[in-house]
Amino acid sequence: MIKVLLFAHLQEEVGTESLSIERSNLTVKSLIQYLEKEYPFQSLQKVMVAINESYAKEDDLIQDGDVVAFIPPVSGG
Amino acid sequence: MIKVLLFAHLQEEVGTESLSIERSNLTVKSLIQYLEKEYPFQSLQKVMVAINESYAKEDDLIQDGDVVAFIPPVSGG
Amino acid sequence: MNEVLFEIVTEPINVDDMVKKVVRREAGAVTTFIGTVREITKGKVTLYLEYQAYAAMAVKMLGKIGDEVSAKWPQAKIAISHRVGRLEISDVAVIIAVSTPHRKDAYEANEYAIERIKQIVPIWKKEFWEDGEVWIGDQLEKTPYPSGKPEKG
Amino acid sequence: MNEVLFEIVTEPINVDDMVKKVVRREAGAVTTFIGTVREITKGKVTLYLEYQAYAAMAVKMLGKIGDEVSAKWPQAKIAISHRVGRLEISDVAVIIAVSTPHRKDAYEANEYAIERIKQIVPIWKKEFWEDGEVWIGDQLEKTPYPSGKPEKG
Repeated sequence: MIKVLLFAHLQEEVGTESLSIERSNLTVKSLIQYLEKEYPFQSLQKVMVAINESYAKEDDLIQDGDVVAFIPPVSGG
Repeated sequence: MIKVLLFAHLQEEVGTESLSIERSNLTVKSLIQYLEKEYPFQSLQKVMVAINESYAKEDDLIQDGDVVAFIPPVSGG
Repeated sequence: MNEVLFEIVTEPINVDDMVKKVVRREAGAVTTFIGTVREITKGKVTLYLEYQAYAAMAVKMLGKIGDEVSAKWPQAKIAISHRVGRLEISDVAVIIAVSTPHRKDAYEANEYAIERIKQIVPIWKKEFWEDGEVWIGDQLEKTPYPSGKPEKG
Repeated sequence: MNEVLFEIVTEPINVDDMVKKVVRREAGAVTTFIGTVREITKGKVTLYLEYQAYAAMAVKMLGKIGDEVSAKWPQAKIAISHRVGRLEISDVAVIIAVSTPHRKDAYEANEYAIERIKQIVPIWKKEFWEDGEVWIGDQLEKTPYPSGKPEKG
């Protein structure tokens, strides 16, 4: 199982701050495709992904127990 | 009469913060020459001059009643 | 003395406290950058803002920016605090304080830090207007991805 | 609210007070520069400093720097306070606070102001060491005059 954290407008699109996904050993790219199919995201194409608080690339592998965060373009400062 | 204000090491060289000079209608350059002759300044060559709180050029004329300040290279900030 | 150099906070940030974190006997210059909530952006009147952070990762990324600054300016000391939650006009959202022996470095390192915050720190703001609200993204206006992507952390 | 934007003072300067002088609803960025007394300069240990000012003219020249900043950055608001008298290591000698709508200008205007202070504001510091004392001059090390002269005020 992996935990998915959502922020900013992504929270509002799906109506929750986090999701529990009953999958593992899949790439970031595969997870994005899965989530876009299963949940009402407008788009995850401009969204960065972090695995366990570090930015990840689309072919990085997500393991069981990982915390995956979807990070829209940031606007702090 | 003109009043001459001294700062930093110039005060210490002459032992006073100000001088009253019984002259007027002379240029900045002439005043410098006069002071270098009459007082124990090491040198007034790198010193800027202000007349009534504005920087002056060496051929500016000093009038009776003016306040002339000798301003060594500054080191604030 | 508060030794936490990189923080996400919910309470107001005090400039003096931030300066105290970086003042040192060997430093002669401190620069601070204070980001405040601006009322008007591109002609639109903002009523207030809400900042949201992925706090754990944001602190980690602020620390990474600190490491980058130390690598580029070895004599610099830097502290960054970013506030989250609801902020009113003119409230302080972020303070960056940098001390260095000489002033040029203090300006450069400080400006480097704010640019990097806007690239890699997972914090988002939502602007509230009279007629609506919106999450602001991609402030640097580098589109499309991946060219505008944050550097990998 | 203290509306005196340019001051020579004998008491400690508070950073928060300086920031408050320039924060405005239309500004989103404030930079401050804080010059502190550094212990070591060119390998020599400073015990303490004394700053002396030609106060009336110094205030006038700070105002002139303010005018120059307004001419170059019309949307900037700037405040400068310089302390005089005896200062210990890490004491604050000068604070420059600048607010602007956007951050780049706040850094540039601030750095411009400190450079100009070191050129035209009649303030001098005397460094006290274990083995002596000396008035410091010509920090910019532009010699000889007249090329290193301050611009005419």
